[in-house]
Amino acid sequence: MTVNASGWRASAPANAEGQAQTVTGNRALMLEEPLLFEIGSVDQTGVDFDDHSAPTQAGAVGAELRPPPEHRLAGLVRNRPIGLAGLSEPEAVRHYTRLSRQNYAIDLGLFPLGSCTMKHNPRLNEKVARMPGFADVHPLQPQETVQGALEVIDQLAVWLIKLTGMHGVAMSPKAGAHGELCGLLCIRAALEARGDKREVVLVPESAHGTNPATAAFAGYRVENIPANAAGRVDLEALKARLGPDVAAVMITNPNTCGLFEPEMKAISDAVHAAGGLVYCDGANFNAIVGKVRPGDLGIDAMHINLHKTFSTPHGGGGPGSGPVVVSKALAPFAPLPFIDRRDGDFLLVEEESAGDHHGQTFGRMTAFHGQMGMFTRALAYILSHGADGLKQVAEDAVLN
Amino acid sequence: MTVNASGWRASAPANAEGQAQTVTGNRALMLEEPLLFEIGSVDQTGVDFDDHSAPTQAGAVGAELRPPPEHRLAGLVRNRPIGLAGLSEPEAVRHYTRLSRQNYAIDLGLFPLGSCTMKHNPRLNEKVARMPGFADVHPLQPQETVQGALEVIDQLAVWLIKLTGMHGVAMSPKAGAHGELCGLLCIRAALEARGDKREVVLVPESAHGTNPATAAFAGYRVENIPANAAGRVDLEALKARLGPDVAAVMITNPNTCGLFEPEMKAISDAVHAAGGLVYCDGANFNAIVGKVRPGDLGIDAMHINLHKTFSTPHGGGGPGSGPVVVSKALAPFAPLPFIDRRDGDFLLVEEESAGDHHGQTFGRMTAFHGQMGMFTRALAYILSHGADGLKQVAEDAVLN
Amino acid sequence: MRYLPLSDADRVEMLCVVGAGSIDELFRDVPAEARLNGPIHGLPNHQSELAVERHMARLSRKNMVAGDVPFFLGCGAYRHHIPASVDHLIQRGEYLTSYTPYQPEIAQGTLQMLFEFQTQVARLYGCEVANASMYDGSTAMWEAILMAHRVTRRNKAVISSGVHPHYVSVATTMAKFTGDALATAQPELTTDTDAAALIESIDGDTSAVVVQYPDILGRITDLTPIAEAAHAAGALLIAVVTEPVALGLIKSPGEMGADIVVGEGQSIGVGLQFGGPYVGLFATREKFVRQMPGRLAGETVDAEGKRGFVLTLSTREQHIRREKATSNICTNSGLCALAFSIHMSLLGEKGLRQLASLNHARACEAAKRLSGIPGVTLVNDSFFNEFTLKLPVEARPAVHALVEKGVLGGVSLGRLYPGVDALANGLVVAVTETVTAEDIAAFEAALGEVVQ
Amino acid sequence: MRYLPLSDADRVEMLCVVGAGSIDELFRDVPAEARLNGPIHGLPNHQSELAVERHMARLSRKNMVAGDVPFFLGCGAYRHHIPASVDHLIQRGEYLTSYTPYQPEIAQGTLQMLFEFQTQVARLYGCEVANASMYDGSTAMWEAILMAHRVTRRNKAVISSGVHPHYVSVATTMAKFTGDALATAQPELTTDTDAAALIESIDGDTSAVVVQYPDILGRITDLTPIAEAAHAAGALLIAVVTEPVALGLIKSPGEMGADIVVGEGQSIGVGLQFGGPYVGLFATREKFVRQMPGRLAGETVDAEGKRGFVLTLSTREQHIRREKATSNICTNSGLCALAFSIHMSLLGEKGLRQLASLNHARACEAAKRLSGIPGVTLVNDSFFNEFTLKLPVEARPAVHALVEKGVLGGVSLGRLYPGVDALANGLVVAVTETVTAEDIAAFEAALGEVVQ
Ligand SMILES: Cc1ncc(COP(=O)(O)O)c(C=O)c1O
Ligand SMILES: Cc1ncc(COP(=O)(O)O)c(C=O)c1O
Repeated sequence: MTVNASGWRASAPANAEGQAQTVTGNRALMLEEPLLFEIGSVDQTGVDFDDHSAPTQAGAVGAELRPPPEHRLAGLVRNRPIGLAGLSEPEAVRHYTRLSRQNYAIDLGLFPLGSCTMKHNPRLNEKVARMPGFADVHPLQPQETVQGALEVIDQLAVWLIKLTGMHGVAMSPKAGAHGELCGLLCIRAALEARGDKREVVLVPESAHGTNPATAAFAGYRVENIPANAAGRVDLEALKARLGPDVAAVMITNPNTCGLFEPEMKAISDAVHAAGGLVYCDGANFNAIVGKVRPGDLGIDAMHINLHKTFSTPHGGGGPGSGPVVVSKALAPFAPLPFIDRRDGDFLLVEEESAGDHHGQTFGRMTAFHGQMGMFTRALAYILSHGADGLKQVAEDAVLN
Repeated sequence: MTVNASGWRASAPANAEGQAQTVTGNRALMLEEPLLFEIGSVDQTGVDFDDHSAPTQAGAVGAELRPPPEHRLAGLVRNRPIGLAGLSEPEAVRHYTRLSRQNYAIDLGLFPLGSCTMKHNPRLNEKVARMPGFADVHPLQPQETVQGALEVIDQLAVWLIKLTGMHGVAMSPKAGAHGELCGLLCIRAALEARGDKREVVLVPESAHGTNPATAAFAGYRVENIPANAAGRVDLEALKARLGPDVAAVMITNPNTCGLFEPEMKAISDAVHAAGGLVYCDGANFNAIVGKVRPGDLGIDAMHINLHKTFSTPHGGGGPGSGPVVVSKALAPFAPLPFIDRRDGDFLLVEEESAGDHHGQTFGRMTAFHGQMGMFTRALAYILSHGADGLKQVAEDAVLN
Repeated sequence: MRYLPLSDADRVEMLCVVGAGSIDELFRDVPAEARLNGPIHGLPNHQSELAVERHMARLSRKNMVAGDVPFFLGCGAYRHHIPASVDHLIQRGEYLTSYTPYQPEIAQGTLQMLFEFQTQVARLYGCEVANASMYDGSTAMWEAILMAHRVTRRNKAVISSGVHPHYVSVATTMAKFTGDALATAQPELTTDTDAAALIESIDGDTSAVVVQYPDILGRITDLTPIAEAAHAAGALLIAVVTEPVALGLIKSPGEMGADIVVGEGQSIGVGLQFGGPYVGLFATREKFVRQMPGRLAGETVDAEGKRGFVLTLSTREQHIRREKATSNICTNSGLCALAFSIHMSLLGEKGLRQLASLNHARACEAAKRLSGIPGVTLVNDSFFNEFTLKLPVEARPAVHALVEKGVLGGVSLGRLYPGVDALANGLVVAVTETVTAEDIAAFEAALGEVVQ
Repeated sequence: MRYLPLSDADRVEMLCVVGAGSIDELFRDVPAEARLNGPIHGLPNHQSELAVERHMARLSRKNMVAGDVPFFLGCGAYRHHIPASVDHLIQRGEYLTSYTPYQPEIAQGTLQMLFEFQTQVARLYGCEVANASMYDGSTAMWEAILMAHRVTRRNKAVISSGVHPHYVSVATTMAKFTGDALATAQPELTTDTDAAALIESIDGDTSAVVVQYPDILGRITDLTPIAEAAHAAGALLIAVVTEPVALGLIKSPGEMGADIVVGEGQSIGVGLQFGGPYVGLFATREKFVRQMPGRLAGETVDAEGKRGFVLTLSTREQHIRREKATSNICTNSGLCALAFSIHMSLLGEKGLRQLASLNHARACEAAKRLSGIPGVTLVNDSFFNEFTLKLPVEARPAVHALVEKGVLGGVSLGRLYPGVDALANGLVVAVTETVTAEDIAAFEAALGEVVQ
């Protein structure tokens, strides 16, 4: 088996490590579709530009399809071929329609993997996300021109806070793993603010790979949390391990099998007693919405995968969105930007010094304000279900 | 083989005539999908209504989901079960997504049947047709509120007239066959207006079934046009048959094989000399757009299938749209409604007496003003291609 | 030219293959004098997608959008909320860009969908069989009259004054050419429909009685006595339904004895679109199926015992029977039928009944409020989601005055029946689930000012 | 509850099967004191689709839509025309609702698409390998700095003052925790970039030099000398591209010697969406591929000799390597990568070059017009579709004044660098193919008034 990661006809040799990969199971769904680069050509295009020499109605400003003779490109005009194949529109529609048919998807049936958290993606969400006031708004528009967008973020934030019983929420993380990072950085900032340099994060062996990877990304050393015979956290062993070097414990609750950690509150109490903080991986929050509030269990930070719990589409691997709810202790350290209200207006606070509530923010995690396109979808879903419906979803998830 | 036309589990017996039908060819594409009535139930629904007793933000006016106690239904409340199966939204999305995968379509590849006239359906058209100013406008709105819609019809009409070199166009016919009917009724009205009661329409044997069926629908007797050895119209034989009883001759040009009728002009002249009129089936107009104008060939009426020539989607059998271009002789007889301009405004003329140009209109063919949803698509397509592009389409069609 | 897969190089190559020197050689069948040389005067060349989108958006913005204002128009086209999933699903390329299902092995999706659609229509209408759709309600009605002609071998139909005047126009236009005799009349602004007069007018030459239910003024009448009278005279009862949602709340015409039920399906799944494309519904008794126009999808079992679907009884159709076909219809409203069917599956019986109840409740509320305006009276005793008001002034100018106040306030009978003085003050008002309490209040206020 | 396939009857049946008396028994692991009894205060119950759509539409209308006004914002997010077919195709359920392609046999569509996407990115950037996407340009840049740290085993990166300040913020935030040392600076309103100073600052401890191309002010600088200086010191050159369309007209960073090229892909196929989701692009040299973060789709041949695609080199990733992974990223920007890839296929090399030329021509036109306003000067000597003006007044209030005149007139450096007086009068203006001559004229007129 050869693996060629860089692209079509690159001269990369057979890749030794790639050989470890095998193509599993049956290929019944496979109808071979040629590669884009085999169908298309550099001379073909599916996009027209207005090249009429006379100005068109659309306001073309002249013959501008050749690099303008008096350009201002610092002498760096790209002359060598780029090698990008083009398709006419019908060819493109066919290529991507045919390719799509080699995927299995929720729209075709239940999912063999991750089915507990993969849910139907309502089409209303798609419609809402495409409303021009959400889809065609620039992140740096003056704030008076984006009050509706800020209100969406605020409304969603209120729901997330109330459903979790937490104190605040950071909306900018771009996916679950990014949310974990956000939570751990809040924890680290809070500990450092009190002059407490702890170095270890405890993670159960059964945790999703992002948990230990994130802890390392945040500059922590990772240690396993012992498990008991039932596969749950061994509270006594945990207590024995806790100490002044443990910054945080990461618990997935409900865990990947959908089971609730019955001793959660006792775990939190023990961690807090030892001066640490509790991070909860909320990827499976969907199974307890409306039934239990993490805020009642002593949790300090938890990310919520909007693409799992609140029905934004998985898209074959993203985009996601991972808002992080935080306890009162962590709220001042939450990242920039965040939303405040002032005199009835919504205010996007982007500067470190500004804002009353997050004076000690650990900083910025992403260029802009998070996954707006996911917020509109999640809010539409949450409003559709309402508090009663979300609880029903949790009950149905547990039933299944 | 049993055929059950009325629906699922109706007790209709095996249908003798149905047995003539066979399912042709391979069924490789078939993955069985249960019937809607096998998946759904009368208690399930995929639509929620606002039934909160407190008025909602959406302005619900109270608990109104049971037939209101003091209703005004003339005592005719429907009590017996209707038998309509319902699906939740995820079930519906799955059912119709799975079903769709049992179709072949242009988006998947070239079409084995009708490929000469089946063309790519640009997605811009779909976007344009859904602009709220086109999609969400009622046909009986006051005319000052629909000037843009009338302008679309007018702009498309101008293109069709110029591309065909004809005098006028009737926009309301709903498909090709409806357009044929429109054309024949114009012809009949024109003949009757001069007191000429002709009874026969000549149709070649090779014509599409709608041609003779329409002639009969319009109250005519149908006779075949003789063909010569090459399968084209035998001009001499035709001349011999022409006479005072022949109202019209229907010619498909280009014909179903895409071939142009070389003697078209001579045919028209002969028919006119005998006092008849010439109907052209323009289903394959797409192959000569920009190369030949039917108006230069003596044609009196021709329908244009927007769903063939101008890229509106075929949709598995409709909806179509069949505007009919007419000669100067027929224009006064074209159907209601039609569009006039007055003082820079567009005017939809709906009344028989009104309007300067169509004083002798034969009447109304459909409840409203034609297939607006197809007009927007066709206009977007025509503007995208422009005169140069449409000519290129014709050339490419002939090349293929 | 983004829609054309051929490049210039491809074209040259293909010309070589067919042995032609230039593209014009391929048009050699076209006599030189008929050929266009050079561009057609006054037609612009191709434009970018961006430019076309801008152009169309500019035209679109010149229209007043129903959803942007308090909106009360009906009379054959109704504004209902369509679930977003409907439009999503009908845009799947496999539906949108598939051809007429003449080859069942590559069209099972469309055929099964049509089969399900037919079943839904038949059940909604209380009939035994339904076809795969007609152009719209008005052409369906004319086809029903022709079918009654074939079934009864009589050519005199009686059309109720309560039938939509545009539907009547279509029928009278067509009847001029087929020689059918139609008895028609104009409605009166009374509580009662013309049921009694209709029954009166049936005789031994009558092919069919045609009744709209609810009628153009929104009135609801029991069809049973009309059906009995028609049947007693050997005639058929044709019922016309322009608002299918009504049948979630009131008895179906089939239950009351209608022989053919036709109508407009637009309310379910299909947007207003300035009048089209819509979807004509057509259902009848099984015994008349061979006289039915249009396509019919049927269930079948193939040689291997697997269920499948085909177009059936095609010997009624033009592509087989040519001038002897039951109709000339070919392309119908396939994709709109799909939209109807998806929306109807989402509703299901439960949802349809709820939707109908909600419509009626809103309409009752609106009727009460609007008829409370001094000088305005409610014509109807019975109605579903549409009723007629008699204004103290002419309704046609009132409608324009309402537009000035930002309200699309119904359809004036002056527009539907131009020149008929007795109807000039009538305003037909439709109230669906999309109408809010605020909309009703705004309409009430505006109308109050306009009729002062 | 329209999204729930279970009916109440189903639920009772399922409870019986699992042998539970009530649903709460299934939550028995949850201690009683942690259970919520009763509804959460202040949260409304479910609503109809119609009500939710209305609610969201009302919020949407509170925003000023870029397409409705003359619009000139850039700085990391650009408004380009996206062909309608892109959005149509990414909404196919098979893409939209498919899971992470861990099971290649049911995800060949996604995997082949990612493979094609990677190839496009690699060629656009002039690199050998690209990954399957990152969250956005800013996180991609930080990942590149970390990767340079791993490759060079050094932890001192030098970031050009021309890098987007939000990208720099992300890096400085993260570096606080990882202990990386970042040298940063603020830009100056000069014709020249800081290339010379950067080269100066490289030393034997430098892991990477990070340069944006074109930079935050729109200036274009030759990367070759910087690459040479970095390589001479054993450091890597990381190039950051926020506007990929530029690479249709100017040399790729890879051609000029960049070792890692990262950037934002939003311009191609992805709408503005108030900042997200976007798509981070990441490409590098083949020899560094094992240090690359994120997913990688690779071509393979199965046992039967058929071509197929798989996620490859997963041993870099968190789900295999856990805390030793090259990154914690899991879910990335799959669907945005698809949109990028479809748009890029529609453009092809020809279309991309045309698009880039059109952007540059429009920007040249706008720069000429705007810098003709008295008191306004053009900072740039070189630019692609974005340039910086120096106004005679503070730019931040000027931008608000422009809004009053219905113009979204660029991004003020006052917003990007609050409190930095030397930059307060800077206004960054982006001009794409969506800007018309009328837009430029309107901006010119409005700005003229504002700076008076
Ligand atoms: C339990 C758990 N934690 C964390 C994650 C990471 O979330 P994301 O993929 O959105 O980064 C996932 C999802 O893959 C998960 O299942
Ligand atoms: C040659 C010809 N004439 C007429 C028609 C009828 O057009 P329509 O199906 O739109 O009624 C068709 C299409 O089926 C056709 O191919």
